[in-house]
Amino acid sequence: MSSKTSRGTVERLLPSFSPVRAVAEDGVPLAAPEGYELPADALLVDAFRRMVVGRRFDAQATVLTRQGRLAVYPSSRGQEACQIASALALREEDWLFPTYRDSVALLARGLDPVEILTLLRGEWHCGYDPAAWRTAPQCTPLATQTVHAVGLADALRRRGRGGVVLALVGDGGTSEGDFHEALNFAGVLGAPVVFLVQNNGYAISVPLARQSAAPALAFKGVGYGVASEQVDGNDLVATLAVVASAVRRARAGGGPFLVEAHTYRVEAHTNADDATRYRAEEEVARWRAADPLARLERYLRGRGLLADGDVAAAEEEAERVAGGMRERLGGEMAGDPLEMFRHVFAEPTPQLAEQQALLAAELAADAEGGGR
Amino acid sequence: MSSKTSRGTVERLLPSFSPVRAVAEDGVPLAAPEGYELPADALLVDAFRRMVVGRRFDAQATVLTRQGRLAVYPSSRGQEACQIASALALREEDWLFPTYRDSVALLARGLDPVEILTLLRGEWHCGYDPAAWRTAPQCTPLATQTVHAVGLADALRRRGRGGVVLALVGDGGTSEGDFHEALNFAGVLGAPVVFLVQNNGYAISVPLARQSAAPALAFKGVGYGVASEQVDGNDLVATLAVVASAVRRARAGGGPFLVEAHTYRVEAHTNADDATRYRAEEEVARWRAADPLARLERYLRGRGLLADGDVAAAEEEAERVAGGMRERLGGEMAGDPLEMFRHVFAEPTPQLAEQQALLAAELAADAEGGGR
Amino acid sequence: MAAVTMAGALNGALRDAMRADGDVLVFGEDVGPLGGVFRITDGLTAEFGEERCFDTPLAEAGIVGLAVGLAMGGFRPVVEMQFDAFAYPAFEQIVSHVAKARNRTRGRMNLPLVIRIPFGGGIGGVEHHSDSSEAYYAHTPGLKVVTPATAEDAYWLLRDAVEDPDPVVFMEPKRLYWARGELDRAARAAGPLGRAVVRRPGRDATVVAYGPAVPVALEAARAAAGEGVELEVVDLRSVVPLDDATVTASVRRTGRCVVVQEAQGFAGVGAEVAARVQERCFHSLAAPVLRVAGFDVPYPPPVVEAAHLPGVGRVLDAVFRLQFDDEPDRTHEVSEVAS
Amino acid sequence: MAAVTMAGALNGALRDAMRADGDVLVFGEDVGPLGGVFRITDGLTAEFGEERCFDTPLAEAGIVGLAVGLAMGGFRPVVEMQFDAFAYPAFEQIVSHVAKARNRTRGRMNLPLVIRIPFGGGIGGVEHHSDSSEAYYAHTPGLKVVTPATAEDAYWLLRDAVEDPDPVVFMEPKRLYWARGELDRAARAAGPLGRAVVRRPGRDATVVAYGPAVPVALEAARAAAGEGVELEVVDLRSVVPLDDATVTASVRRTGRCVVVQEAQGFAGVGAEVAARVQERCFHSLAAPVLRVAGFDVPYPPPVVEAAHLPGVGRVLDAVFRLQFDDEPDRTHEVSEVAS
Ligand SMILES: Cc1ncc(C[n+]2csc(CCOP(=O)(O)OP(=O)(O)O)c2C)c(N)n1
Ligand SMILES: Cc1ncc(C[n+]2csc(CCOP(=O)(O)OP(=O)(O)O)c2C)c(N)n1
Ligand SMILES: [Mg+2]
Ligand SMILES: [Mg+2]
Repeated sequence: MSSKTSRGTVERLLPSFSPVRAVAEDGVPLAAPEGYELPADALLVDAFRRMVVGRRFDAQATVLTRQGRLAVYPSSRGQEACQIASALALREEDWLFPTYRDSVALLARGLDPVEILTLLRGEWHCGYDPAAWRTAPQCTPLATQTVHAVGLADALRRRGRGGVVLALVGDGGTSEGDFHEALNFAGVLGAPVVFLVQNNGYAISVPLARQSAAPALAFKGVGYGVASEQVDGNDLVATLAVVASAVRRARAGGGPFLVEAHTYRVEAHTNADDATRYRAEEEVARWRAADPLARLERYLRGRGLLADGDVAAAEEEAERVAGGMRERLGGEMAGDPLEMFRHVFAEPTPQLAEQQALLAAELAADAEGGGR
Repeated sequence: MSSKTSRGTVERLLPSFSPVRAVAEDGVPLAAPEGYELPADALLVDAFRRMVVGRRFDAQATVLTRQGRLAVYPSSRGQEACQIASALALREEDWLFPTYRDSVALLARGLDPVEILTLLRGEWHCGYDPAAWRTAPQCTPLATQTVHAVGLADALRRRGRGGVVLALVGDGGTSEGDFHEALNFAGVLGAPVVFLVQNNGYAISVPLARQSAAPALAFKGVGYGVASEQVDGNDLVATLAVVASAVRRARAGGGPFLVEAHTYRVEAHTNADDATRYRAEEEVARWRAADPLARLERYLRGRGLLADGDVAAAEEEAERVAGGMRERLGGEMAGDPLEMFRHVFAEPTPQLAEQQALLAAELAADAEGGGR
Repeated sequence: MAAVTMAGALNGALRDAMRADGDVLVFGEDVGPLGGVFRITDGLTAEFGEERCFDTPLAEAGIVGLAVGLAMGGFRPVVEMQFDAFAYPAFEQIVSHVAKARNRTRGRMNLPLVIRIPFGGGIGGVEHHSDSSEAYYAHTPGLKVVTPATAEDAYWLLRDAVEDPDPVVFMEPKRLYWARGELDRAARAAGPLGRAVVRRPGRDATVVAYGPAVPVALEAARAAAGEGVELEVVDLRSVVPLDDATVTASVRRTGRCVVVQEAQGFAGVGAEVAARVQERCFHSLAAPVLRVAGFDVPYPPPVVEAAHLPGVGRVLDAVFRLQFDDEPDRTHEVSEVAS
Repeated sequence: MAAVTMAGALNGALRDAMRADGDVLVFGEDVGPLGGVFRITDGLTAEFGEERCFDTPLAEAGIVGLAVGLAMGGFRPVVEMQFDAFAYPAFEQIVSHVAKARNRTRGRMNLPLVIRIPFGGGIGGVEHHSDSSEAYYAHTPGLKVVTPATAEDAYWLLRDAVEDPDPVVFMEPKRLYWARGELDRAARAAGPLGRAVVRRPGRDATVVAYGPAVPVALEAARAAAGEGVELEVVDLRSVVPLDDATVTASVRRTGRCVVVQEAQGFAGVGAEVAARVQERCFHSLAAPVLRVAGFDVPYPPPVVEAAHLPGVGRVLDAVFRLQFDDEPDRTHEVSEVAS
């Protein structure tokens, strides 16, 4: 009574055995990866510009953290190919579910730098309007957002207007039960959702080998009937090709897809982390040399798609963005403590109204200098 | 910088595309499944006997439930091949982590029927001593026991005496996050643990197709670096061969293993369930015909390993067990309510001591007829 | 007006809510063709189709997470947790997301979803099938927590919950599923969400209860009346928001108060009510506010659950310890336990 | 005697516990080479090797479940949850297994394990990094719940917890990690688990606090002394078991009581303490037991957390509402809110 599994079905779900690549580390084009359409040249040039701006944004955010203007900042330096590909693979009407490390993807999606950094500055809210930007608040509890992404994908399917959801998650996040439940729900519902695992080698201090014994994380897809792929996440051309292809497939009703992008977190986990405690400088140096931005630049220059002027223009834009950040984020933060009560519920409960009154009285007394 | 996955590694982790079988549904021996050692004849005869006894136990428990002697009973009728294989694949020093549906496995492991049914009778404890029997309490919160199994397997590895853990879980249970975390921990720790998924087609009313879109549940293993196999779970010979092989492998240090056994829950989920609401009688009838017990009997008779006398002896033993159950479980249950407080902590807290005193006073008043 | 079971009232509320709003979706484990293990969703798939009432894979965090995503996408999910203890896998989703979504988006992203949780014991369930978990949710800022004690409240509270702009944890007292009561579906005034109700007036002491403890309180009141003591029974219905006004007004009138809950007592909802009552009514109180609660033990399965559940006797014992005869500061302790 | 930080004391306790018993294992996220994000496990892998202090995959249910299995196998696991809110994925494992194992095996299977949870705010953390979750655990029968307020208690409570035959949820007040205090590792008498301590004697009112609220209470006591009011400060240390005797004795003496906790107030530990105190000390009380707690809002990140955290001012305000001048039944309400 037990049925045979078709080998073909399984093979259609398994990823490639080598990560898909389109450009060698030195920027030389490789043979076009089978089954993938390479992104248009103009898009690649645009991606380059966004990578330059994104990197500058990232560096500026780190500096602002050191100056105490942000509470914390998790850098995505080295992961820009994934970040930019995430933004560029989507249409406006699609949704993005980012983690705390995906500020650069949000920037490339068009969000305002100050809004992006609101939460990391120490506000209690995410800064932007998720519905307006079709971008969920950056998510901290690991992998929890992957299930929301499936729900939203199912909502889009129900509305029937063809939207797709892209959920970002880290290598560490794949260990959480929620990641499993998300893939499983996606598979069963046939939801138009793409999961992009940015495997940057570490979950804070924990290296991938202690995170998973899988041949590669992309091999998790088959267990859910979710098609999968692995890609060189420092190769923007390949990453964008693979993610865009998965998005197109989902849009066409082909169901969910899992992409593992192999990349590296060049900086420490956050400004508060000391990465020297758990990894060797040589390892970091090797990955710095495999920089996705330099690689794309060499590739584009090699193909004659990028001139000095374009690079300079991109850098100029980057400086403008950084300048704006310094200006707008340089001051002290001010928050109205009474706002704490405003958005717990649509209407405050009697209990909250009472507590708000207590705080208001305290603040009034303080303002008069009459408080304790 | 990204590394190639070896095809060989992946293939070593993937299960067969067809469930392993050793005996056809009509009891005719099939070609010996490649890579597996068939169980010894004597063991198969013993398995038959235990299946007969197990089925009788199951039927008796169902009857006792109808008589109000058990609070609830989840029948494993039709799953006896899995149940018995689970018990026979293990040595005494190995551990078994069963679910609520695995009473027959516990019986085959040697536990006392009354102890096995203690929890299902409505006591607040599992009846037996887990350490003495190296059998965890039957677990209700789905898949939670799979992680415990990994922990205990790691404990056995640490003690270095070669024990193995077998964790049982249902098809529905594989959807829970804990199942994922268990497989992942097992893979990373290389723990000597075997997961046996009894895929009986349903999680209460929910059919497998709504549970998972995987080609087969066994395909989940590769995503954790856990070797896997699928087997015809109504074929005792094949199931025992596969589970025993996984156990041997784990004992030898080969690490965790995932087995999916395709079987069927012939009865309703529990006595409280009405299976006609969600499945057709024809489907059930088809599976009744694929009965694992009849299949093994035909196989053993065909090979001249079983005579009428053996069957009669097994049935006699089964009746003795059932008679004992009727006798020992037929009465009203009596419980000392004050025991409620005894095992919350090693020593009662002052709060519990107070509450116990309150209840004791109430009971004393009631006994005097003086209570309200 | 018709007499219906609470289960029937809940089923009717879901049906009417789904008829009223095409964006209301019902999903969870076994809620489709089976109609739920308690049959609360019976017939919904048949009437509304699999798109609107459907079975999910068996994973509670996934179910609640899916609801979050669907609510973000404009739907109004009503999910069922099969039993109280089986909502725990979803705890992170509930506490870190469901409860916080509105706040962390400055009100831009509300999650109008309902999490239905059958709770409590008294039905002879084996372990893990009788937990009272309302305090976990009530202690979590951002969640509304309600529980009906009558068929009528079951209907209107659930309608209120589905229409509420905020997430509501809807606790259904299992042992009252089959209790019958009147229900008038035409009679919606201001809904019960956020409003306690005086179920029985009385002048001598106030008994505050909710969910499965309400019928116990009422029975105790009837028994007390026989002994000449008139108890006023307040049914909270809504734990969050809590209707302080009704409770406080009653206790200031009666001067005495007992709080009854089925859940284990330590740091439960009854502790909150007791703390609030003495904060607000201290000088009206002739005796301490006493609590009658489940013991602080894992919920005991059938053979001893009757001894665990706060029953009429235990409520009356508390009532008669309310110092109608005055014995300072020995009111509570049955035996003083030294540490 | 040496002055150490609480973090150092905790590290020392783990080290000494591991030296004392080879079956003590420490694991969790980043507890190995990194030494934990708060460095509480610093150097343990170096001293005891990867077999005894190790990093796990990133999955909290898995971590707690692994601990359950290892404890069943005879080990004494001490696991770290990286932050309070990140223990929620393990909630089912904690409530349905850790808390119940002894009971559901009639005492045959005990789980001597410790779940360490850094909790509370005041460190400028972004969302999900400052929750106070002790009430969830304290409300769960079968769990011991403790929290130190000094380096010395941190050391001895953790040693107690590791040696305890029952599971202990060990709540570490993050904002006190770097506070220094004396520690005498030779001075173990009866351990602090289960025993409250009077941190400062006083005759006018009792302030009950625990964990991060203790230094606030002590500072308030110093300030009140300046105004001629002598506060007695009781540090619970152990929430479960709770030391009723010490609290009750103090309140019966002072006749007034304020309970301070950082956690949101609704159905929290403070509610339990307040309810118990008025149950036990009603006729000794000159005023209601007041509570000072965090507001019932999701913990607010840095920019407004100071306004949320119960500080000295708020404690003193409560103290001076204790009717030293008597104003019946308006003690609590700042404004009466009608429903
Ligand atoms: C449920 C949960 N557990 C723990 C944490 C604490 N934490 C924050 S980031 C992190 C590592 C995440 O690693 P990975 O998923 O690989 O993402 P990366 O930071 O490398 O981008 C941890 C453990 C958390 N945020 N959520
Ligand atoms: C965490 C959790 N959620 C829900 C349940 C309720 N429940 C009990 S059995 C069951 C179905 C389990 O199906 P499966 O894992 O296939 O095992 P089977 O009953 O078929 O043996 C459900 C939903 C539970 N016990 N635990
Ligand atoms: Mg990572
Ligand atoms: Mg099943």
